Amino acid sequence: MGLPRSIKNSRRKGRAFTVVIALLSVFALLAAGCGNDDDEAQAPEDTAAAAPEATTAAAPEATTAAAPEATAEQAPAEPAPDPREGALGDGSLGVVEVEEGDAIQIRSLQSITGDTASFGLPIHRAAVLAVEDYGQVRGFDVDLGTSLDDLCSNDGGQAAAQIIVADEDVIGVLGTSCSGAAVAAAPLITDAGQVLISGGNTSPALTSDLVGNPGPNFVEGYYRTAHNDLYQGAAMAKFVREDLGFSTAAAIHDGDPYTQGLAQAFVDAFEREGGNVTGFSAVNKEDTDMVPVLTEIAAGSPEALFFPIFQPAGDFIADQAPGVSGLGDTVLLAADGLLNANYLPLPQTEGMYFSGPDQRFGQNANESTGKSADELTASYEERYGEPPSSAFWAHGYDAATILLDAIEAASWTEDGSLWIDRQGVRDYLYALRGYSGIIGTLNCDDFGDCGSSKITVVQNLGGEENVQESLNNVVFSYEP
Amino acid sequence: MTETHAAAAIAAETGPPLLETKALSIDFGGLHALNQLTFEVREGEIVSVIGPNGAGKTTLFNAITATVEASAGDIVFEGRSLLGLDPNQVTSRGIARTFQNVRLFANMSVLENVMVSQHCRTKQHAFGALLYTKAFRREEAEIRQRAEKILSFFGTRLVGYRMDQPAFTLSYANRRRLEIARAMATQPKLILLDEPVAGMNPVESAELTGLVGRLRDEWGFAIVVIEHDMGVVKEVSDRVVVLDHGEKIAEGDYAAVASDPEVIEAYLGKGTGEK
Amino acid sequence: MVPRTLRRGTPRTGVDWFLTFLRVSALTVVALGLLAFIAQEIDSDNPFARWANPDATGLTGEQFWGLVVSGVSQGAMYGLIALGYSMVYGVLGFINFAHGEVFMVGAMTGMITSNKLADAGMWESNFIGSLVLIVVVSVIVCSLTAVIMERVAYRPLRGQPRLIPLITSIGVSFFIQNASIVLLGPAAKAYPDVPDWVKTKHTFLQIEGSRILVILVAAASMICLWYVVERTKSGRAMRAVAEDSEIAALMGIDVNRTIVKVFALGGAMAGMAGILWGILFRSVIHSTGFLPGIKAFSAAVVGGIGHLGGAMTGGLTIGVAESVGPLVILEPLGVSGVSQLRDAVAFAVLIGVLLLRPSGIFGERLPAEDRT
Amino acid sequence: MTDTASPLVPGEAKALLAPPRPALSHDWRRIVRIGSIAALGQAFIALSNMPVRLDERLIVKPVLSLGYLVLLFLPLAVGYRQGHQTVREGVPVFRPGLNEVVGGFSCGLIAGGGLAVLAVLLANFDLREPLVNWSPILLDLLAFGNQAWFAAVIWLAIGAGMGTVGGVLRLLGPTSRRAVVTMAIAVAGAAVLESLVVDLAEGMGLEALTDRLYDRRGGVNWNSALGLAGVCGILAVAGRGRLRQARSRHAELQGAKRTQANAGLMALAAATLIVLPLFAGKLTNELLANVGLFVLLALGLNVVVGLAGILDLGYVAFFAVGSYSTAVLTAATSPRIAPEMPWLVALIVVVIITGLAGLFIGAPVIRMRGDYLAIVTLGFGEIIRLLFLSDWLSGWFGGSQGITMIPAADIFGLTEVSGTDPRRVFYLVLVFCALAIYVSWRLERSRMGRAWMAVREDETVAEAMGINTVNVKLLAFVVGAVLGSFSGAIFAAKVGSVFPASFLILVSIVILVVVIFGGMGNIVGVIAGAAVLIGVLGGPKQPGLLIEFSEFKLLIYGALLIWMMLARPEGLMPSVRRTRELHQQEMAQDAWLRGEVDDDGGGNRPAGPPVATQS
Repeated sequence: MGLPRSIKNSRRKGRAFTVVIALLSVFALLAAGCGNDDDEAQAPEDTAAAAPEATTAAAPEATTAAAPEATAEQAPAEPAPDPREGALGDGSLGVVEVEEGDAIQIRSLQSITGDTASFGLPIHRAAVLAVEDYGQVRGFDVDLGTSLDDLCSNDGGQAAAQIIVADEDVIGVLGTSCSGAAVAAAPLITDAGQVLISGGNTSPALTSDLVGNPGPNFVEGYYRTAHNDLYQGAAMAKFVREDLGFSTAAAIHDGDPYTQGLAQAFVDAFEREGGNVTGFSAVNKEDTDMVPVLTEIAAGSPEALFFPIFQPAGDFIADQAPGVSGLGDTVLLAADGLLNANYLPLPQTEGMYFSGPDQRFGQNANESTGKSADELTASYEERYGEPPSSAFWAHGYDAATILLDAIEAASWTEDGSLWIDRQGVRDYLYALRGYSGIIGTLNCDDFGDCGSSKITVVQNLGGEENVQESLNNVVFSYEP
Repeated sequence: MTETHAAAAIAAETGPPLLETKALSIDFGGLHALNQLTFEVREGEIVSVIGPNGAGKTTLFNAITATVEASAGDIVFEGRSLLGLDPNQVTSRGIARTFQNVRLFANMSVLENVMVSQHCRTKQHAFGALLYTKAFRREEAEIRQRAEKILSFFGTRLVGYRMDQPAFTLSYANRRRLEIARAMATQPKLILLDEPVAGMNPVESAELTGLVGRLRDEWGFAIVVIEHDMGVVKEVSDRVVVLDHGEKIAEGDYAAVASDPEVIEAYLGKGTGEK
Repeated sequence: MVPRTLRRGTPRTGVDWFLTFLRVSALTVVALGLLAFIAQEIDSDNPFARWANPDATGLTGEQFWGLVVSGVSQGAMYGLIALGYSMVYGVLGFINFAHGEVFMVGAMTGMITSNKLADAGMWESNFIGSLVLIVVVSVIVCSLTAVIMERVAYRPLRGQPRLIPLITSIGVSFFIQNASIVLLGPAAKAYPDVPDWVKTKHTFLQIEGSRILVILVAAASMICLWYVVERTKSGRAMRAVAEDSEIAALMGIDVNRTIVKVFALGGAMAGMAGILWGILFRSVIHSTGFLPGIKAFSAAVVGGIGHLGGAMTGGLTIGVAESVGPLVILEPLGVSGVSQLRDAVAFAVLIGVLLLRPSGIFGERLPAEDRT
Repeated sequence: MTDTASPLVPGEAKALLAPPRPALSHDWRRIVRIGSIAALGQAFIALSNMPVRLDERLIVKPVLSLGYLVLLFLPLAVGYRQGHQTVREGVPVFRPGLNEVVGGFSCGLIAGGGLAVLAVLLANFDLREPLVNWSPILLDLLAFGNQAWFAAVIWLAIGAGMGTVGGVLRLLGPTSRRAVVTMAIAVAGAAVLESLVVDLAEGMGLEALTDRLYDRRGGVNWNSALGLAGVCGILAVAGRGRLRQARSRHAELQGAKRTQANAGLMALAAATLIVLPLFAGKLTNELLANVGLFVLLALGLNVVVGLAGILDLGYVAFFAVGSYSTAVLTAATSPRIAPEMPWLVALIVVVIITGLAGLFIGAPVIRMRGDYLAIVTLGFGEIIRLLFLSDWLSGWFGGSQGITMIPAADIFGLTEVSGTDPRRVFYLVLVFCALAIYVSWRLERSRMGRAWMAVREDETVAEAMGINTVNVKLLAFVVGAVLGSFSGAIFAAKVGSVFPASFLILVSIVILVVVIFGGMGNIVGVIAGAAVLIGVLGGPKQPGLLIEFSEFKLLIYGALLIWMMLARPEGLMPSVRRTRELHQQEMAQDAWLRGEVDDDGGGNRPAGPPVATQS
């Protein structure tokens, strides 16, 4: 009696829901299609509408966008002396207004949490110090905002970039720490007219192969103060082959795109130099017992072992290698990932060779802030209670100062507001030559490689007190 | 009772055995839980299995339903061996059981408990459900109808609002009933009831005893009952099998078994109170 | 519930066929790898040694021994951690996911204490004394951590469905790990340098002092634990609670107290393992506990959960397998970069053992209600 | 499942039976205990660097930053909490009075003492060696730029003050309390969700409103905070009870009406979801897309864990297989084979591949016991990641360099979905979520769904009732795998590259947390869980709304998970069935009290009003 009704009910309920779902799916598809069409259709109108406002500088809401034609047409019409005299840029990527009392917005996108924090955090901190040291740009404060995390991954980088580009006032982004994150973040950020300046990316794919071919992930508006991996792999190979005179070598990476790429670059270069690669293997970042991998390497009895990895795995390899039969006399080589004040004092690393960016900062000083390398190191330690745990922190400092210089060069004040030309920022950076930074002289090429391409190999003297001397104890330097 | 009883008994004597265990042995380590047990159940028959604690009654059920593996011997159901089947395959061959300590799907509703037990008699797979096909809807309706029919077998106790209540809210007696309903829902030919009236008061016990008879008469199941309550055994059984230490020590109708000296000895011990 | 015996006989369903196929192929791979390895060892130029991996070079005896020793010492630590998992599982019937973090806390405590001692100069002047001191501190801290964990997170959940405390323990694990990051920083932290006799290989069996120390201490801890569990009153109480906590309570055993003791003991073992870790690897990081924790649980399962000897055996099995397996089985089969796959090998051992023996090497000892 | 929990915890029984306490007697031990726990908590929070880090984020423009808010909250909470014992089951045991205020004051004082002591210690000792945040910056923050003694005094005062406020809050009537709480939450919420609100307001042309509400760079300004609080307070008072009425009216609905109401609600929610992105900017859409991806994953895992009761800790494996197979099939740069299929075609292949992967992983584990299954699936998840990462298979999957340059997903030539336009991604995710919801909803109410439930309840009995548990569980595994692969396929197209690092164990666990947090077995709950956790806190590799919390995300995840399990194990929005499992005892008692449980006479009681047992 109650039975048929309840069956009917349940069936009707099922139907109703099915229909709702079906409708939703169809509607969602349509909306996806139409919504975007609307978007594209509206975009030009928006800019067109915004353009006059922007140039007359009346409406406080109008922050971005000035079509090039518009500026071109109106510029001669203005009789008064052009306030943007000397400012770089043609407005093709839009102009950002910073109202009086507001701050210029830039962002930091580094790997500040998790396992890679020891790499990204110093770069972020250096950027914080740089912004503080730099002070105001044309009388306007600079706001680094909430620091974002690239999580050292493509998806993390993309999501964080999405957050950054949502704020249309942002001029430039300092980051990322990891090349993998830049692959996904750079297109978004540069699309929005912002620039991305990294202190930590080294992957050739992001810039060029150094002989004029852009890498697959190259985008305009991306710069870096870090060097290109290809230099480093070649430098180390040359050092091992020529200076140490070895003919066999092996390499270990830890599954990170960076370390794998560098190890591969080394191996390729070493074979080009006529050496024999006896082993190429990998560990996992969490591994502690390295005896198996070292045994695997030992089977080929290499004269040198290159492991361009990070801590803590690097500690264990250096510690356990001498104990593995067949590796007793093998020379250990590492790269910038381990070239830092946490690793060098470890007793097992004495005598090891490290390739990396030239860290003989010595008398170098940043021309924008006037701060010398020593002062910077001191203020870093004072502020954060530990020495920088990554070789690229100074690159982060210079990346920040060149961004601020670029903003200064591409901006002008008018009616109490500061106007920044996005294209001008890029123009400044692409034209950057002979800038003296903490890391040395910076020259930007057409693909955004700004860092000094000088790679040095240092030998660790050992001991906590000798860290600075070890960094300066250059035994080989390489400049293409 | 006597009329149908007698008729069934005659049928049982003459018909082919529905279930047959042939020299069935089960060892746990060195312990013989069942030893060379041979016994049979015929269609439409109600057989009681009795015996002191640890005699191997529940092990026999577990062996038939493939929850434990036979060490030797054979179990034949409708002429085919059950050895090597999974419990669910045994159930789909047509043997259903209840458990000594009632085991319901406590958080599913009463109705769902019965509906889910028709699983092996239904066919619709995931795609039917996803596409919401006609066949799927028809089958769902059938499942539900059958479930309600089975539940109404127990009078008003399990139907009405209670059908949609979770099984854990049921009283003890009703849980027992639901367990039987669930066994019925698998559409078996043979139902194994493990102490169906344990823990019940005399009124409930009497009622359930009647129910066992009706199960056979109205639904045509053959039934094997494990029971300690001799009153119930006397009431329902066509035949009684007595187990002790995994061996069959007596078989026959209630009167014969009850007076068998070996049975009395098994239950009461040889004077020294040994079990 | 009646024990469900493992069925012998032929596979019946598709899944059974597939499992048989998996078992056979796993054994085949292992056998082929071993054969190729042995062929290599006999003569690395013979065609059979080179059929899969033409570049393979055999191992010297010394290298092989090094692998075994490293596996055993790593495995001994897994075993010590696994004891905690196994005991808690035996008593409460859930995986205390956070137990690996207790181990990390032990290693961290050891790092902090030993660095303070090194600052005070005692580390160099009296190494053994300092070692005893940091072991004591770490064992106390770890037991406390484990007990607080039990009190705060698990006791209120007693009697809930098994999933609930398991998920809670995942939460505890996250919390402790990340508390370590925010309080102590994300970087790897080093132990002070140890005396030479710990670092260098001894002529005796060609083992480093630290590894000898690890194996000896692990064995000693194991014996102590065995004594406590099997021979003392508290141990009997533990076993009783593990068997059936309700009955044990009826017999006048204070179940809560016993469970606290179990956690404390497990924590102590983890603390011990933490120090050994510190001595062996001399570096610790917030994630130190996670993977070893998971592997230790795998070890407990492999050995047969609830079984003390099983935990240690399982630990050694996994430790040796992940150390030796890649080079002895995978490399001769032509897999490149085998060391990268060592965690995979460890988990494969777990899966393989459970495929062949579903209740672990020694069989499991479970609370009465879990034997379903 | 046996229930060992006694219906009444001994303590509770005592509290119920104990005579009411006189108005001014304090349970000092309780106050000290709660206060000291709070003090430790405060010190922990301070040393975790949370206040310093969150100080960047302003709540009320010149006055209050999120960093201080975090520190203020705990004394307030314990001040409120310490009076907890006086109310049982909504019935006050004695009339609250001065007692609460004094108790709150003392509790807060002790809690504040934690920071006071910390400040003094900070000034006098250097523990920076192990504790990295033991820094002058922290002292500066605590002391408001003054000396340490000032910090000690001020934090004692603040603690006591907040504690007193907490105590007073308890004295208020329910209406005014709700008003106060609503006001506080509204202001804090408005400030914390600023970026989202601004983003949405811009889309809807309401910039004028947000310009007024917010200061130009972060934080609600003072006036608007007051205004907002006022409006919300009035709303809370005016709307008192309305919501509950509506809810109970909904619960009372029967049969067809209820179905209609549900369908209406569903349509409303769906319409909102479809329309909202059109007005939202990139930020909101990115968040929505990320939440959607996790909803999709969580729905898949919900089939496995929530419906079939299989605790799969390696669910990320299917996400990985889905992503990687999409990458290999669509990307031109994939190493060995690059068929460059269109995304939709690839999706079909991906579904087949992941289904097979589900079978392959499922078959060996399906017969294992619950916890073994958990650890073995975890192992499988890790093995699969390691294989994708390995140099050995890098010829196929790119190893550590991953696969980049994955093209956008082409949908019937209508539109292309890639990460640069999160709105399209969201719509794509929405379609698949709808599909996943449909699948789990349909299956749950079918023969298979009932079989899953039975297996979850009691596997042995389920098998004895003729259910082939192996096949049924395998099906759940495969359905879960396929749903997970959708997410993977969208992920690959969205991010444009896949690296092994995106598929850590962590992801599995986060998905599990989402399912549990939201309410296992309940679709709406799972969606709510993903929205709250992924949307607000962020996913394993995705920032949420509270980007400031990213460093503390996993810490909060952990704490939240523990708290959730202790306080509300059935999750945010529990499924009826799950609640039953966890609260069988109480529900049975309630039913008994309502006369709905049959006594042992067997249904002789008159039938009570039917209970809503729809699930």
